[in-house]
Amino acid sequence: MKSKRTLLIRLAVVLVLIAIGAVMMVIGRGHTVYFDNVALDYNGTHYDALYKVTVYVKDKQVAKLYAKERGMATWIGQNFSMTLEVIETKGGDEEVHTIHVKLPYNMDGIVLNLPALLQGLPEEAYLKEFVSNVPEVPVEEEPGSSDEFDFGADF
Amino acid sequence: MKKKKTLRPEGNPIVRFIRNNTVPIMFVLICAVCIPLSGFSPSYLLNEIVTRMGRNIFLILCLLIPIMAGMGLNFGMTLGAMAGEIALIFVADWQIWGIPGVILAMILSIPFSILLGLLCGKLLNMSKGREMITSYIISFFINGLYQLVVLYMMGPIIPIKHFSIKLPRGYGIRNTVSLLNMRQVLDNALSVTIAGVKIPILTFAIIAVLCLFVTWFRKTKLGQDMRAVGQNMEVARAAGINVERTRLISIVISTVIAGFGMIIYLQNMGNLSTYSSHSQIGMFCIAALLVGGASVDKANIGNVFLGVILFHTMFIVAPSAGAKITGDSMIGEYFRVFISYGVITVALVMYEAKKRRAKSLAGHKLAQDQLTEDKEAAQ
Amino acid sequence: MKKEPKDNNWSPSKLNDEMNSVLSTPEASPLQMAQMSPLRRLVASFGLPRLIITAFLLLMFIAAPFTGSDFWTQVSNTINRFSWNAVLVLAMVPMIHSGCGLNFGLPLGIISGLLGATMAIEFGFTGPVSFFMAIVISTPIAIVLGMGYGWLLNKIKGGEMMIATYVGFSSVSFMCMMWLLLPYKSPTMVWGYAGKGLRTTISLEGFYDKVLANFLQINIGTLSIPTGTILFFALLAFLMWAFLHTKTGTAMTALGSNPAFAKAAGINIDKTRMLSVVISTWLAAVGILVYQQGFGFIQLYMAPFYMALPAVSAILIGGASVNKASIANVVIGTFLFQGMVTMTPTVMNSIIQMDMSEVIRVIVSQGMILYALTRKTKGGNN
Amino acid sequence: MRNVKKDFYGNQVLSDINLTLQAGEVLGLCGENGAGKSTLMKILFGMDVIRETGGYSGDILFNGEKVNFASPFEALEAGIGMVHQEFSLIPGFTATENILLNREPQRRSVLSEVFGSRLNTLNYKEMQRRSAEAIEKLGVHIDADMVINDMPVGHKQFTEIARELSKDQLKLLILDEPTAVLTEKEAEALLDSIRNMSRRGIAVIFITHRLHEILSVCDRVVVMRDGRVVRDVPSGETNVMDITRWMVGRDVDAAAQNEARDLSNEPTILSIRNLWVDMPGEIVRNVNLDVKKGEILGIGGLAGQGKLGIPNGIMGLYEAGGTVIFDGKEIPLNNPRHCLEANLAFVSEDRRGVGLLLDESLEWNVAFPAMQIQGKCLKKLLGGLIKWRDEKAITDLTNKYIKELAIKCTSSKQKAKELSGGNQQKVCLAKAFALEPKFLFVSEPTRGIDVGAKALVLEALKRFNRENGVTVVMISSELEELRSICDRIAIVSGGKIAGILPATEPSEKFGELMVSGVR
Repeated sequence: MKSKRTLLIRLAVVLVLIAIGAVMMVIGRGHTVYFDNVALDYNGTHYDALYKVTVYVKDKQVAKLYAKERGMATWIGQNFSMTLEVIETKGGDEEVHTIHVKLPYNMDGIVLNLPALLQGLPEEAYLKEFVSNVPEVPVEEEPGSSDEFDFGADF
Repeated sequence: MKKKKTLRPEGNPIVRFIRNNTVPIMFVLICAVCIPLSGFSPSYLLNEIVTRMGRNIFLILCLLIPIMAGMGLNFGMTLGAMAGEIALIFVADWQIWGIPGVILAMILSIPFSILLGLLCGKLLNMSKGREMITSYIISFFINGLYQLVVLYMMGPIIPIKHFSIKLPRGYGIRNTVSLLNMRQVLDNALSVTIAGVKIPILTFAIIAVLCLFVTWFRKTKLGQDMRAVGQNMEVARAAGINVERTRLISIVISTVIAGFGMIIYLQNMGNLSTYSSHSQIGMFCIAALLVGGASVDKANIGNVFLGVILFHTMFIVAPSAGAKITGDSMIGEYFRVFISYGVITVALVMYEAKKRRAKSLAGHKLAQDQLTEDKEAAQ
Repeated sequence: MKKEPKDNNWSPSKLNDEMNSVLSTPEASPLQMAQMSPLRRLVASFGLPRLIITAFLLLMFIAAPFTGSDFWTQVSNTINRFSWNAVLVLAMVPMIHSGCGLNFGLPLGIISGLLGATMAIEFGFTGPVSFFMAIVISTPIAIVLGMGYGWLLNKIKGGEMMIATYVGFSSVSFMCMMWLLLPYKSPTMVWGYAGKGLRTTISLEGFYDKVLANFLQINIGTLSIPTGTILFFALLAFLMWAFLHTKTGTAMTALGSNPAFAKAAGINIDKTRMLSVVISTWLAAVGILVYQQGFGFIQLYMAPFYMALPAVSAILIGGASVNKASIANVVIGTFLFQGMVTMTPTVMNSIIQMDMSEVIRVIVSQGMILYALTRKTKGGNN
Repeated sequence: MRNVKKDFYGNQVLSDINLTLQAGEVLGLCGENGAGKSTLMKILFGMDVIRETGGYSGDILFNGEKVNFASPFEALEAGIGMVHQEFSLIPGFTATENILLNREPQRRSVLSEVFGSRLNTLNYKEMQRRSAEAIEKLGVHIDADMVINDMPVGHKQFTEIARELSKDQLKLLILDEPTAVLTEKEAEALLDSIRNMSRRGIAVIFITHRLHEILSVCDRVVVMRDGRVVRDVPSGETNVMDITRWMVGRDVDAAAQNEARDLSNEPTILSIRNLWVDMPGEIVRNVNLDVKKGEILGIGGLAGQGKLGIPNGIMGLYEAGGTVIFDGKEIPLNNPRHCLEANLAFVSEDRRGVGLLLDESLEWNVAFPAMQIQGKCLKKLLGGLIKWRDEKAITDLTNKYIKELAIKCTSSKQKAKELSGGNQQKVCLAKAFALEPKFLFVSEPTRGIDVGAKALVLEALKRFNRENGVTVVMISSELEELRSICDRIAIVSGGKIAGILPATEPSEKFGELMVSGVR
């Protein structure tokens, strides 16, 4: 009694679900983005740090960086955008830049170098993966408490 | 929808009202005593109850369908909870955050829930008449398998990348998987705060959708078949309804809903204690449902809402009320667990006793017929 | 006269009896048994899962020496754990016999044992006397709790197992409150700082720790056999075997096998079921005391919460069904179950470096109960 | 139906049945229980119980072509509806929902596209219309929205019939004793609805014991006895007396001629005053009966009229009320122990369910009651404190009865379930004899056992009565057997004693009593 039509529709629904899943995989991918206001040498030219940069992500102020400082923000999705209020040198006037960066899918933490970005240098200059150098403290708790009755589970 | 006319059996209504819902009345009394004692401010209490309603109602609703199909209280809902957890582990591993993460987890939990639901349904069909104890043991059995997979297979066999999830020894998942980047994401989406009480509109909307589905489901052919099978399997089979398949589908639906419910619950909690959060879920949900006045063979949406409110108020106020009375806060903790188990025991005993009482009524009627007959003969 | 749809008792069917007996043939009726090849007959009578577990255990025993763990210590560990749990598993027999099904309400008996033990220590008995006094004190408690529990089970014939589980759970959680409130003073048991309420684990040093195990203990090389505990279990098993041979014992077996037959033969069904529940509760009380003397500590609060399941799966592994159990089932079942529990960690670790013993134990024990529950039971109710 | 035959392992249940039925004709089918009526209907309806027990020979033609229904659903498709004796209704559903069970009109819903037709929503308005139409066809007013639980018994019956009528393709309706539950007024209403059914061209097979109903509504009457059609005659040419004679009258075979003794002057050993028993399907209402010492009293009557209720009620197996005085002492009811201690014994009709411990050895089955009630085969240990099972005594007792009743078994240790029906019945007898009772209730001793074993069982009963002077009350639906062994026979009908006659009376007399008070 299963007519071909219902089978077809069922297939279509499954495909739709998988498609939604895939889309969610893409737009849901979360990254932690770090931005360094630090001097940089690239292809022989030297770019020094900016005097002061205030960073707005989704028009919420996230960080105010002086030279050699690092800010951080979390971002869901691949195309990251932020606005920077940059004061190049002490006493200089403020310029506003909105920057769009394509975040690589498989990197959890991403470090952006602000001066390189402002100069419009290629990606390999302003972007590198964040490697957590903090040693992972192996906290050894006994995994898998199968039968114990966990009291504290506030419900 | 036509109104179902039912003759009220005799006996004055108040006594029958009390006899039918002794459990909810008992709870109202307990709460009435404990709330003033606990000294919580009303707004704190309201806030707590609303958040707990948001995270538990979806889970408790999954119990309605198996009750409708005559399978009793489905202790096997922990299977759905586990399916939800496995989906969340993958989503956390792939670092998918926010609402997309929740949606992906729900989609991902469907295949696991269906698989576990089929297994549980098959086993319950093999142990007709003892569904509840069997579903209870199945939840332990699958818990063993779940641990086998999560504690040993994840890592070497099933690729898990993210360091924050994997145990340092290379295989198995940590005891707690943080879902911080997903925490309260559904609740905060369209949340409105009235007089200090945060009301998660989106979550309640999702719950409303499920309530609609359940009421609508009762009116479908499958819903009607389930009600028929629930009341009398032999007659349903004689009418040509495929009894085994109907019961199986009711368990699968319940497990899938339990999977979604668990994801909503964990999203609200913000972290996933991999090995223990699902073990008590079944018991607390069933206790809440029974507190709402449901019984082993009859439950509706009203019972769910009333049950959540009453049960959780008791759950919040008991520890501090206990501390006030006896000076030891542990008493309150034990008290609320005792009440939850006590409620289920009372409900189960009343259900079985009621089943036996119906049988003895016929005898009395016969005796009365006899008396009337003798009187007529005597005139 | 038209009647309600056919309920469980037999109604005069128009087709004759001959036809009914044909339809309800037992699982492997004797005629089928005869045609099967000897091996198949062994499997059918021994039960497939029990065969798998025995093979699994034998494999472990063979593998033990290669994994560097001394064979004899493994054997003595198994025997030791066997002696701890045997009486708890024996406690399952009376209720299965009388048709009340698997006693998931074991914690109720365990609680009366704990009360007896704590009171014995409170009254200052020490050494072997405290073990004896613990049994004496817990007996009246076990009888009273058993009667209440039996009365409740008689009210709900047919739905026993589910309600037994929750009676067990609610009584355990109730006792958690009581452990804090009951006026215990003895320093060894009470919390250090608060001076009130009992500690979660109480050491039995100076009390009845190993009192049975050391009695006539046999030590050959690394093999040590706690003969005292085994003799104690043998005594209780003998008493149970003897009871089943008395008049009331026979009545109980008949009740379990066919309640309608027993009722027609004039057996007072409720009284016999009540008796079986009281015996089972009393045996559970003694069983927990035997367990504690082997283990060395009294575990209070939530410890008895999950104690029913291992005992249930042990007797089922031994070959018992939901309405038939014998002393042999107890011995075989406990030995297989405890053997598996002791062997898997050591052997597993050395072979695949992963301690999966806990998980394997859960899967096998729950799987066993599931296997029993999904069998079609003949005669006695579920 | 052309020369249909059916047998169950040697018992010839139906032999050479020839039956024809025109569209719109109403056929009355009657006969004693065990005459094969229900088996014939189950064959027509394609019930799987027939296939499981070896199928049937001969062929059935349904409007012209030969059919062999593998299952009731095929019969339903072909247009045959059947209303069974037991209710098959969902208690919590309304009449409408029951009438259209599993045939509800549906509307497609968005989800049903995806998950298949089972998620269509029910079209309640259409259901209302269809059930109203079916009820109107029935001609009797029942409230379509009322839940079955709250309905009077008669309405439940009408709901079942309405359910069959709601199947448009219905051509033949089989009604199995439909009027048993109805009041006079309701029965009359049912007969009217049968008449307008036949006017609409639906053939009806009407099985009942109420002969006056057959005469008033049926066109033709078929009487069956011992699996054979004895009479097939238009209803106009016959009357109640003829039908009962055909139904019950057998050429009395001389061999079974018994010396029915007249024991009216013996003292009454057991007197029963306004006894009621709530046994499902065998309700007993207000029975008064006196049994003479040393006699063999037979209790006959049609199935479901309450004859089985009497012994089960007195022995306390089912809830009962009233006064029972045995040997001058009153026995409290609802407690089997008192009866057994006053040494009454009872051989139950439900051999496998109540009579035997199937998984235990013969020894247990025979010795158990004697051990429990009279403390036989028990050794006293420690001065009587412990009563120990004396295995040797049990084996001797069992072997004694194995020899006495010639029970075919390998040994006294053999499990009861491995014995044949006849031998199992002998074990039940042995169990009762072991109690050495003064009074013995025997219920349906010869049901379901082969002819050879029947004679042996009856012989054993008679010998037990004659030699040990034990009063025996035998309950059986086989009138011939009662007449061959009993001194007096009481007929139960409609839960009451319709009359008591000496066994030598002609069977028609008993037949009359049987159908007199049929409820």
